[in-house]
Amino acid sequence: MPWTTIAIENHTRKLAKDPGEGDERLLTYAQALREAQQQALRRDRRVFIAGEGVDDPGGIFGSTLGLHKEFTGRVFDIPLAEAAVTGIMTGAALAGLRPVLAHMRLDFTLLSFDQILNHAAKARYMSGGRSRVPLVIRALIGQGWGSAAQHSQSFYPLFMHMPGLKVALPSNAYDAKGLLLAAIADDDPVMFIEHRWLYDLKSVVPEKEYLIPFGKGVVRRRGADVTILALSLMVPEALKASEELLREGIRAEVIDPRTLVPFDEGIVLKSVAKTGRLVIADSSWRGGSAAEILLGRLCNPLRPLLKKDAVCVTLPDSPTPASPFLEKRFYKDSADIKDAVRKVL
Amino acid sequence: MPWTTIAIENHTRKLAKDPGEGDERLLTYAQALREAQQQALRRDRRVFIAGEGVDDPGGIFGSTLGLHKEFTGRVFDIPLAEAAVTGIMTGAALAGLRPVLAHMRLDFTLLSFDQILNHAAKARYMSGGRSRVPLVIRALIGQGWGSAAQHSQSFYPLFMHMPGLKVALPSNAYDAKGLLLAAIADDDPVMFIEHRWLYDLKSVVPEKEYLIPFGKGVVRRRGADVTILALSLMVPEALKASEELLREGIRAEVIDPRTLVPFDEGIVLKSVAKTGRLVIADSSWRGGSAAEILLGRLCNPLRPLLKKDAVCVTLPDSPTPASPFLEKRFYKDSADIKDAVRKVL
Amino acid sequence: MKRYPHEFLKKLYSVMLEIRLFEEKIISLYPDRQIRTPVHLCVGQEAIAAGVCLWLKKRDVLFSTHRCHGHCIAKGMDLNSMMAELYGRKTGCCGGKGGSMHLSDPAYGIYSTTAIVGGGIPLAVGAALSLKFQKRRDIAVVFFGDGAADEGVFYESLNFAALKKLPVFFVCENNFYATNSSQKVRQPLDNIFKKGGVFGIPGFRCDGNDVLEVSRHAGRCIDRIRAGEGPALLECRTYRWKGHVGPDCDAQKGCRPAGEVSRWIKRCPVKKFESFLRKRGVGGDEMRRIRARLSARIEKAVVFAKNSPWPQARELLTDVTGGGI
Amino acid sequence: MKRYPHEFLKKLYSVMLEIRLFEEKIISLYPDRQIRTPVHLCVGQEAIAAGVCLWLKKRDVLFSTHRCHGHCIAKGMDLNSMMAELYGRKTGCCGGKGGSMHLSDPAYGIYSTTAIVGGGIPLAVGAALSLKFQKRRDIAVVFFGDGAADEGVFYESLNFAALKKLPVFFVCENNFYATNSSQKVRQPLDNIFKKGGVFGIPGFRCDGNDVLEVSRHAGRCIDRIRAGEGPALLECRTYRWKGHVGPDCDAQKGCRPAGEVSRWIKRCPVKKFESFLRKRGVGGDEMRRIRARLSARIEKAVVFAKNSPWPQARELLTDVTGGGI
Ligand SMILES: Cc1ncc(C[n+]2csc(CCOP(=O)(O)OP(=O)(O)O)c2C)c(N)n1
Ligand SMILES: Cc1ncc(C[n+]2csc(CCOP(=O)(O)OP(=O)(O)O)c2C)c(N)n1
Ligand SMILES: [Mg+2]
Ligand SMILES: [Mg+2]
Repeated sequence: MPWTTIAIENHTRKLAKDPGEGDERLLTYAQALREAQQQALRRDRRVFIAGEGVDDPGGIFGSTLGLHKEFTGRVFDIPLAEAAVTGIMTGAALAGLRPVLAHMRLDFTLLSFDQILNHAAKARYMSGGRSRVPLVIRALIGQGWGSAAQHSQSFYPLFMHMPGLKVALPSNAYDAKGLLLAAIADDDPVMFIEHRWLYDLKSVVPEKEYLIPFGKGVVRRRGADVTILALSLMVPEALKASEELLREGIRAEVIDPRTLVPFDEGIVLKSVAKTGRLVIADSSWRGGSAAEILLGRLCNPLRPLLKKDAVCVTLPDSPTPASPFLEKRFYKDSADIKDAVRKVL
Repeated sequence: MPWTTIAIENHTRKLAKDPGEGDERLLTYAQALREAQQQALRRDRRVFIAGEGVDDPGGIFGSTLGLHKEFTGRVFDIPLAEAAVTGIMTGAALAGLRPVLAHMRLDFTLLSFDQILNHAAKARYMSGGRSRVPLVIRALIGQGWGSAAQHSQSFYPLFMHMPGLKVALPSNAYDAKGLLLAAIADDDPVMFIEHRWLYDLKSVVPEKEYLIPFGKGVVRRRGADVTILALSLMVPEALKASEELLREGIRAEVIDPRTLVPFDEGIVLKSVAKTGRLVIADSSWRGGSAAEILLGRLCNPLRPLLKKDAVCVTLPDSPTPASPFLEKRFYKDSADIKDAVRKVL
Repeated sequence: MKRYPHEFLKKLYSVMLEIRLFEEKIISLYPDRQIRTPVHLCVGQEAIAAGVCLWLKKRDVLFSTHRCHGHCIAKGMDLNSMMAELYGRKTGCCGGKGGSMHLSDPAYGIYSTTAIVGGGIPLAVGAALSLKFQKRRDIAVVFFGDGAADEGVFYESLNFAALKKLPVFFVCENNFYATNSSQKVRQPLDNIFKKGGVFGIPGFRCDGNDVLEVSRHAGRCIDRIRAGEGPALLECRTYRWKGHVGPDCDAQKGCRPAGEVSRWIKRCPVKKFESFLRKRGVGGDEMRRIRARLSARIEKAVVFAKNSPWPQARELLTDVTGGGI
Repeated sequence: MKRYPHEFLKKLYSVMLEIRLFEEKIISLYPDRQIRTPVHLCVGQEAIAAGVCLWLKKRDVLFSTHRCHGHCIAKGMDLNSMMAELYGRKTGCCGGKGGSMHLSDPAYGIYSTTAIVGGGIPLAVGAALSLKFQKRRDIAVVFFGDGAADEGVFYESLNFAALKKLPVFFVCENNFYATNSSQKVRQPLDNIFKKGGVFGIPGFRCDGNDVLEVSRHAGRCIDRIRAGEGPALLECRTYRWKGHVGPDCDAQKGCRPAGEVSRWIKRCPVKKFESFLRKRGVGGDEMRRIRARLSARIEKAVVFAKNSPWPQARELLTDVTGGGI
């Protein structure tokens, strides 16, 4: 298999090392995604990329820019038919290819939930393990500038209730590359959920190919006073918060699980065993949020560890409003995380 | 409005009174659903029922049987086009009607998630409250006899992450009628989730119309030793378990929240304050289950109340297998609930 | 030479121009960064909204898309409340919650405007079901782009509407692009107007930049629909002058073949109709008066919007649900 | 009078009869309650699977539906593993996890069988994309019912297949019902074979109870597709003798007009072909020999299934995912 020669990232080596440190090569999240796809396309003839706008002058906000020129016929635009196209990619995966399907907004994946949950996620099981769906569905979360209710949803918790599906949530350029390569190398369908506001953020990204294993979180910053479990865009917000808190003498430990399915429970428990305090920063709606799900899952092992009630920072239970005035109140950021930290101390 | 004259059930009066007791009229769950729809159709000209098979000799397992004869043109079959049909019902609701859309299986609603979450659930908010979607989507959970992966899903937790949507989960005939009438009377979209295995169970059902308010749970059986929070089919299983436990001297309190959105947190906390023990019996997949979500939500208030770790009885994280041998191991019942109770004692 | 009543022509002109001026006002204001919502402008496509909505009454129902400004204006919506919505204000038609892509006003039969491509089509069919159910003689109209003809709900909706003979008018604004994807890379044949044929829905095609042609076709279709003969489909061929979203043209970024935009600008629906009007004796003065009146009204809407209050913070959480029984 | 090779005719007959006997065996065994999976039998529809799959090679890809037994048999799948799957055994083609609605075997190009109406159609288009991508000369075939022609993915898939000129063959088994819903209450026109026309896909209609007619049409379509000329659509008109699900006929419950079933039983595809064969000199003895051979094979499959072990308990949780890198 063309994938077995890539090194799997040495998990422990990266601990406590912020992406962005060091004097190595810096790439944006968008560039890192692009590089991952370019390398996958080079490495494996079975890989192709389909999606509305993948070959246009925008190139999905730069993340597929120009790839159609290097890989003729393997990076192509599609009709606006999310349901069938997801089925088509699933069928192509069943019959031996490794498709990457890109959506400009996570919101549009709702049209394809039947193909995702009834088909892609179940085909392996229903066939008794004889068939596989090595499909990656990339989808961006939008935010701000009045994107409003249908262009800014971050309902990734829904994908946590779909056995057979894996879910990645890269929070920086380094992870974007390593997780995307791992997702493409994986034999199972992966929801790969990106955040538009991370696209321009840079971190150190090695040029070589590397795979970040699913289900292994990372400690982004070490600290002994409080654990912040942060997801997606909330990771940089949590890092910002923790820097500011440090000035107040509060040492926060920031944990990024990197994938939601599978989820690294151990890394959270280990941290809380030390800090005794937990904040979960998650930009999904409160009801049924990833925060609620994970807190429910960890509730029992956390009980003896927590010195104070855990606090969740999430979006309120409303569709996204358009007005900038309301939008500002809808979204959460480092200030909210700091408030939450103060509450748990 | 034609609905204001119906009595809202006196919540407290029903406490601790099992449906099924007394010498009043007994109906099956299917008959109760049918009666609710019949009364709604009589009461309100705006109500109509659409769904694959609503007017056939099966009548959705009896729940709509023959209604098309009494209400010509108001109970009708539809094309197999779940996405558009849900949109059509939403459009009809926006323009003044009160549709009830019936699905034989919850699994098929996945084809309409775009219309449910992007459209029906958001229309009120996006219009600044000027438009309404009084739509009820009935959907059955199937189980057993090798129904397998695509005809037995119970992914109701997904609907707990859709602001704008309400979710009812009736566990007996009495509730089926009162909740369905309340759902039809409601100005918001309601996912009304039924379980096929409840269809033939009987309980006392008053002939008169009555509305069960959303967000008010009920204590199905009183007990001081352990709280069992049970959902849908798990309610009768929990009642069975608690009867058997009583013989061992264990007095379980069984709580049925009746609706998942809104959810009655108070009734659970009040009970656990007394018992100090909690079992959640929920027939959705473990990862992202209603059990995990609710435990996460209640984690903090529960901490001082619980004497022992809570235990969740859920389905394992796999698609439903077809083989009867595997199916038996996949599903949970009163025996599993009893085991869970013993663990928390 | 067909005779048109003077008032008829002036009405058409006025609506079309109102849309143009409204969009141009947005273009001039957008750099101020006070309209903070993604605007999908319909400059170049105004004749369709004008030519179709001419035949609609206030009680008729209309569904639109992300590119909805023109349809809302043509249906008669209040400019003040539209502009205030773009500014995110309390006085906006959606109380500031909807923004540019979701302009709506139930008082004008615009219940909900969706930005999910194709999403409005079944909604319109459902509204038509409601109208028929209530034995009203009103109709539902839905505007959608060529992109929506890729989506399965379009076909499902055509099937249902034909099956139930519903009073719904499908109007496709084919501007040959969905974002930057040309129709050619999404559809094997260029024949959207025929897509209803296999369901028994009559289909027509017209020059969407010729307001008279649009209105002629739309008028005939709508008469048919009001008479209870079931749905009809009209494909109007047109072109969008601006980028998919935002006030700028995107052609120089390579999104569209060089020269295509300028070729279509030469076929400006407003200019084209103006020269027709001149031939029919509507004088330049009269046109200038109409323009001045519209400009003033739009200016007033901007002032209204800017002077309007923000929503209250607590409104973030209102209108999610209605509380229930 | 067209001449057919003797072997060709016997092959067709044998496959059709094998399907019939397989389904009849299930009918006789079902009351034992050991086949605990919902069976959607294709009795009465066998000619379609036989006539189409005659032209397929093992490497060709096939997608089916909840009513999949016939397609799997015609594609050559192993009867033992099919029967064992119905019995929920470890030796079943899906290890007991799939059951009757999801029979599949990648070795025969049947990767995944879905019971979601219409769901297999895009999967087949995707497989065809893969075949074209890999420059294989194989094709993908998808069987679906009239019900699937209600679904939007059908149209989206036709559009995509035509756009990319993919080697995919759409075969509709129109039995005029989806569960108990007649085609008439779901579709305004009875013209499924024409639905691809607006995408440029040639469509044909044939008597699905005449195996020679099916094979003639299918052969032509498949030749065309293999030659790289893009997709084709064939509507085969047929009828299901049994209820939507289960071994009984449901007509007496009022699901279908009185007399309709018996009228179609008179048009039995197997009997019809038998009398044709007799005229072509295939003797009664030869047919009886074929029948006996098939019956024995099916009997053997039942014994195999019943003697097969259950899956192991731990297998409940295997094959959910593959573990990953
Ligand atoms: C289901 C869905 N897919 C993708 C998008 C992203 N998107 C927004 S507008 C648009 C183009 C729509 O094209 P068309 O329907 O032709 O309308 P136009 O913008 O040309 O007026 C796309 C792809 C969306 N909003 N909804
Ligand atoms: C999307 C979806 N909707 C509804 C169902 C329930 N269902 C199972 S089979 C069937 C009928 C399908 O009819 P058709 O496609 O004509 O196939 P047939 O059963 O006649 O062979 C229905 C409605 C389903 N499985 N999937
Ligand atoms: Mg367009
Ligand atoms: Mg059928």
